[in-house]
Amino acid sequence: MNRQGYYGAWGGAFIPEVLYETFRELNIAFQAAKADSSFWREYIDLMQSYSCRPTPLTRADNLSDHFGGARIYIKREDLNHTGAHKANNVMGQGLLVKRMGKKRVIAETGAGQHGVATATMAAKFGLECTIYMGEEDVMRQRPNVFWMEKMGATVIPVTSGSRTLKDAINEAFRDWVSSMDGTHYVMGTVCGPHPFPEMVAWFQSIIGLEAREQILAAHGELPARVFACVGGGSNAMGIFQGFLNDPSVELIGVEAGGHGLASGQHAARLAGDDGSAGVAQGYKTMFLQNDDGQMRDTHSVAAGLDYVGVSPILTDLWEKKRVRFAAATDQEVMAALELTMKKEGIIPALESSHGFVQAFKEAGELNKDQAIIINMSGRGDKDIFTIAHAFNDPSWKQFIINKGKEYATD
Amino acid sequence: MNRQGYYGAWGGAFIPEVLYETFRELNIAFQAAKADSSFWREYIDLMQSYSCRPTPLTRADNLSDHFGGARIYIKREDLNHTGAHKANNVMGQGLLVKRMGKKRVIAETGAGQHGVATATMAAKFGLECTIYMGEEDVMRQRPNVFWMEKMGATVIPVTSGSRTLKDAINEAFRDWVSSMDGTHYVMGTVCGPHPFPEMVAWFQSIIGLEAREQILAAHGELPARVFACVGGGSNAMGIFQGFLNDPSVELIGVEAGGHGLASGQHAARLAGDDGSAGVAQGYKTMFLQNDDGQMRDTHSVAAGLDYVGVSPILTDLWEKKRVRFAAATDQEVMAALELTMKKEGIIPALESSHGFVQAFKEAGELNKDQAIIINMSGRGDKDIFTIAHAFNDPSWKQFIINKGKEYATD
Amino acid sequence: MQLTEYIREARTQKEILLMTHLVLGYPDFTVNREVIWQMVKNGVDLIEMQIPFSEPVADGPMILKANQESIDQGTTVRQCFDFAAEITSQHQIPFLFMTYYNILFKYGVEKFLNKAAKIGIQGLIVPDLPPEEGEEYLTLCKKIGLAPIMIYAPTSTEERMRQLADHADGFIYCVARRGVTGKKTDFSQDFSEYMARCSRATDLPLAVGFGISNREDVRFLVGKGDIAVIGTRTIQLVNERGAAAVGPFIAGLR
Amino acid sequence: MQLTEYIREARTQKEILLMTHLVLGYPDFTVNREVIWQMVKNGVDLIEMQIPFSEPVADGPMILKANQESIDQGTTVRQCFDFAAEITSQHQIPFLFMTYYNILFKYGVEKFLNKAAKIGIQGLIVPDLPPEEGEEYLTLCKKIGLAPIMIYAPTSTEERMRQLADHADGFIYCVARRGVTGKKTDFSQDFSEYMARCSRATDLPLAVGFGISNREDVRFLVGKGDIAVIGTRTIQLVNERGAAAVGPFIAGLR
Ligand SMILES: Cc1ncc(COP(=O)(O)O)c(C=O)c1O
Ligand SMILES: Cc1ncc(COP(=O)(O)O)c(C=O)c1O
Repeated sequence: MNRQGYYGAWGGAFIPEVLYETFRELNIAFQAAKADSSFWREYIDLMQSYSCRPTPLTRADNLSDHFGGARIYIKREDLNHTGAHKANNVMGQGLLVKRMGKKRVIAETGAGQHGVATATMAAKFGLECTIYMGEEDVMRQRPNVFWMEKMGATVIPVTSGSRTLKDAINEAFRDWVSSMDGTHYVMGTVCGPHPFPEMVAWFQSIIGLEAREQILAAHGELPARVFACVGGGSNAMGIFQGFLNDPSVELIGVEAGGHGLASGQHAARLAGDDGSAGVAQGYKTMFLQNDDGQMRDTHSVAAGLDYVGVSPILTDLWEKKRVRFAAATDQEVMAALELTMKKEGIIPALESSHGFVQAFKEAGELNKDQAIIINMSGRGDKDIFTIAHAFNDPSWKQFIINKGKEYATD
Repeated sequence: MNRQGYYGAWGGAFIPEVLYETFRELNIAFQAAKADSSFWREYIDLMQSYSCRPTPLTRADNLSDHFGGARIYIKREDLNHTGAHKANNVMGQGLLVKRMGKKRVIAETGAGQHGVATATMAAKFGLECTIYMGEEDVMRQRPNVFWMEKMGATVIPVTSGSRTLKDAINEAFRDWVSSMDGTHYVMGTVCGPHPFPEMVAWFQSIIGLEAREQILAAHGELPARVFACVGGGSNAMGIFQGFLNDPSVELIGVEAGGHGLASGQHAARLAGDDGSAGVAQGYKTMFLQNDDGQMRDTHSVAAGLDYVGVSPILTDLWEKKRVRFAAATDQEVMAALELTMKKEGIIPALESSHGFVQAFKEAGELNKDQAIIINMSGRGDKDIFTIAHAFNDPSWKQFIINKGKEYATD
Repeated sequence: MQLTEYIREARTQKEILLMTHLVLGYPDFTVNREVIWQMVKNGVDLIEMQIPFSEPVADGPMILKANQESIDQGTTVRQCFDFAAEITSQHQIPFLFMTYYNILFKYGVEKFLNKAAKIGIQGLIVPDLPPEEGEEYLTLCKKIGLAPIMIYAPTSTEERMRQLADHADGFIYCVARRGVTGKKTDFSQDFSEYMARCSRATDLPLAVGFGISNREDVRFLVGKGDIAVIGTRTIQLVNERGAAAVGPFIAGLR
Repeated sequence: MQLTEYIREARTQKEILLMTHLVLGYPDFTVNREVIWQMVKNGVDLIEMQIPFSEPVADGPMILKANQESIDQGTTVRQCFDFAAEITSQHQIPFLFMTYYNILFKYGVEKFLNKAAKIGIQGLIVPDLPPEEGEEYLTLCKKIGLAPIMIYAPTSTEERMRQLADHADGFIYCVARRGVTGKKTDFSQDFSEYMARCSRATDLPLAVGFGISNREDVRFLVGKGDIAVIGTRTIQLVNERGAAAVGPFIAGLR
């Protein structure tokens, strides 16, 4: 960081004046927590006793043999409480909220994972909780909405804009500018105004710390490559931080290729040429926007990757060529997901499956003495509606039709 | 055990002659594995690297404060890969299958959890897999069926009898009597003919081994009581084994009270007076049966508890008054589930919620220096269809109606 | 002993005996009565009457369904006894009970066996009760004079067969193949070896069951076993063409 | 400097000035033109024209919707410049651009500001650009002679206000309350203290915005601020009763 909250040319804090004080206090509280080693210990304790950390590093022999190249290891963030890496960040911010004495949290959510994680944290810490979620996502992720509500959160469908993640973020900010005194905004990914990228990256670094130790124990040396899907970039930053200082480890971020980069219907900000520098949602990064600076609609089969911006930290690492970027199409994602289920009995989230796609493409380039790690950010059973739909499963459809009829005649 | 496979008067191996050799070989293979300490080490390694063991013991302060009595601890079997304790048993049997050199597994499943776990294990170990599941359960647990199929298993709906768990067990036996040479039957709970109860109890003992160590570390002394739901009894036996030799620790098994013991629509074999001694599905235990010995229909909101029999080991412990039994009604279960979600951000499976009900009833009787443990056998998000239905959630229903219409017009 | 002698005696007259099977109360007792009458009249030598059980693990789909429908219609163990008493008093051939152990266990094994003997039943087939679990049952059978029919399977070793023979009486029921009732058996070379093994292991007469459904099957068994067991086939026949079809079918088997 | 003087000058004539707001291209440029004409004719002293942005975080539902519909209809930054050029040439009061930083950033900050100055825009309000992030912008504004309007909020400390004042020109936009545009403000005791704090922190004129919607609100501000800002209310009015309703409304405010 050269300037406060900057990573190379990226980041910053483009916030309305009304939040100036709030951010000042948040920065102070966060830096104090970061400097206080007991805070990190408390965080680790919490993650060990409430979630399931350290999450395992699973050696995927069947997949490795299938591709006949590198030994494939999978970092199992799916085994976290609530089913994804989102828990790491949220529980950490929860501890910070406790320190700051605030009584309410708000959050945006796309796939619903961050919303579920935040509602969970709020229940655990006894906080009031409001979740903003694009109306389209409310519809495609109804099960998550149900759980959030059951855990006591209020879910507000956002009807503005493209009714997806970015609009939920805007709406959460709109809440925050009136409620900041008693409310903390739990940003769900390693984006947004400083100090959020730094904060989220810090909490997520637990993934990389564990993974580095685990791969050394299991494989005896560092991995050749580490793959992670990139929505906002938090799971990727989480695992990459374990290897940033190891130049031999190649780091690969995989974005949503949607219907293909050429189609324009994707969410690849760094892979491909469609992204350009911009400032929105409080920070500077590469966005998918038109020539006027209006944000474009994005597309991905994975709601959690369907986002116009990307972590400023990753943009910096991309610019510095420390992290390479690739994109996986919806179709490739379904194939990788299916193969992983069949070969390993593991169901990656649609988001996570993006990382698997690229790893599968590259595994064969390496030899058996080399290891690669795929960060499995979450589990796919939360995506049953999307996955069963994408596979066009006839029994599933019939099941839903029957249930629907049953309810319609109630 | 006085006689081979007996626990007091209970257990045994009431098997057709055609399976005699198969069971003889299984007994030998199992006893050899049990005697070989490297086998258990391999099992532990597998559970640590593929599942998430040791699973945490979570201190539930909000619930404890709410009831104002004992400190409540929750053993988090929900954080296992595939979302329930079933993984412990299945992965253990998977290793045994590898040892025996068989290439195919079959299993029965009720809630679908054991089916998913078995399909998962089969994918991981490269085995062919057939799952028998009562037609009624296929209908109420469609998401689980979807995942089993996606992991490469064949799911066969069983249309005989009450079309639930017991019929699936019968059907799996029917498969086994023709296929035993290359096929292992992965019994899902601590029931069935010897050596299954012993085998499943052994693999599940990992829960209790961990829990004992964890509660001593966290609480400084043994718990006053340990609660677990009881379907077949595997999760209960799993945790109870950690404390069987500690007379100060009271062990409480909670069965499905369904619509109330008086209604006759329940699955309480040991709590209440409806159970009687019998022999079916290969073993002797307390069954819900009529005066002629015909098995009765059972009922529970939790498919995994909806079973006529119960572990012979538990029946023995019940008879010896080492384990106390209680029943929780469907209604009590929904209330306990809701409270747990709101207070702790934790979603127990409907099965597991039975244990919570009884713990909540008793927590207030104890004082703050005492600890109790609830075994949370699985996570509830797998039960979204049942839970959302039971809560009569209008948005959920609308969501399903809309999806159904969408599919109907495809 | 009585039963074994009956079989040996009958075998002096016939190359092979026939044993048939039916599920009591299915489709109902009236049809059972008619079917038995047809069977006896057409030369069946022994009949096993299955008391329905809700969990018939060793049975295939057809007999499973018969068990369940019978129970669903309200068939009780008591009705089965009453019916059996009537039948044994009307027909002179030996009748056996086939059922699962829980039916005996719940009734009280001793009470059940005494009752069965009293109404003229000569033996029992209990497919889920291996001798290891059947000490009480075996002792009582011996005491009461009922034949506890033991089962051989193709998976049984010769050693195991000898062990089973020690507990057996009446005859041995040799299951012709793996699997449950109701599927066709492939009478191959393996089968002949299996039957030879059975013969070596016991002096008792051998019945062969599972998948025998026509004259060829029966003929094939001549010289290998003493009794051909017709199970699922007659149930199917009654379902499809009524009780009256049973007589001609039986008559054509031998 | 130019703008500040205009305001001071106007204030010698009027107890309080009026600044209005509209979103360019919403509902369309023709209506914008008519609305501005109505505003100017009825005595509005300054007008802020918002160039729509897809992510207007500081705006409430009404203006958010206006931004989006304008963009959906194809409004471009270029059209906004063209329209603004036409308007500034036809009306003599000062016009400001209000927009979010990305619009400038993507256009090129220098190019944007030069263009704005060239077509007669006098200042800019960029709510998501605090001075810490706006070094280039602030330097260029000064160089080009555009007023970078700074914003005070009720949460700003007096120290922070002084800091902001150091970068400001034209006037200070005092946000009357927390939250986004379009909600009613409660002008309580706190508010008066807030305004007093604002006055102490800067010598620049003070505009007060957020939630001012009628004559009472405007009257209340007399003596506390220099400019009352009417935002959402006129958009709502145009939506409900058309552009022609704007004139009488404005006329009645003072
Ligand atoms: C399982 C999972 N993986 C990945 C993501 C993408 O977020 P990030 O790039 O911040 O890890 C999400 C977001 O919801 C998610 O739910
Ligand atoms: C989550 C869960 N808990 C409990 C049970 C009941 O089984 P057992 O009593 O063997 O633990 C099941 C069975 O499917 C289950 O899925």
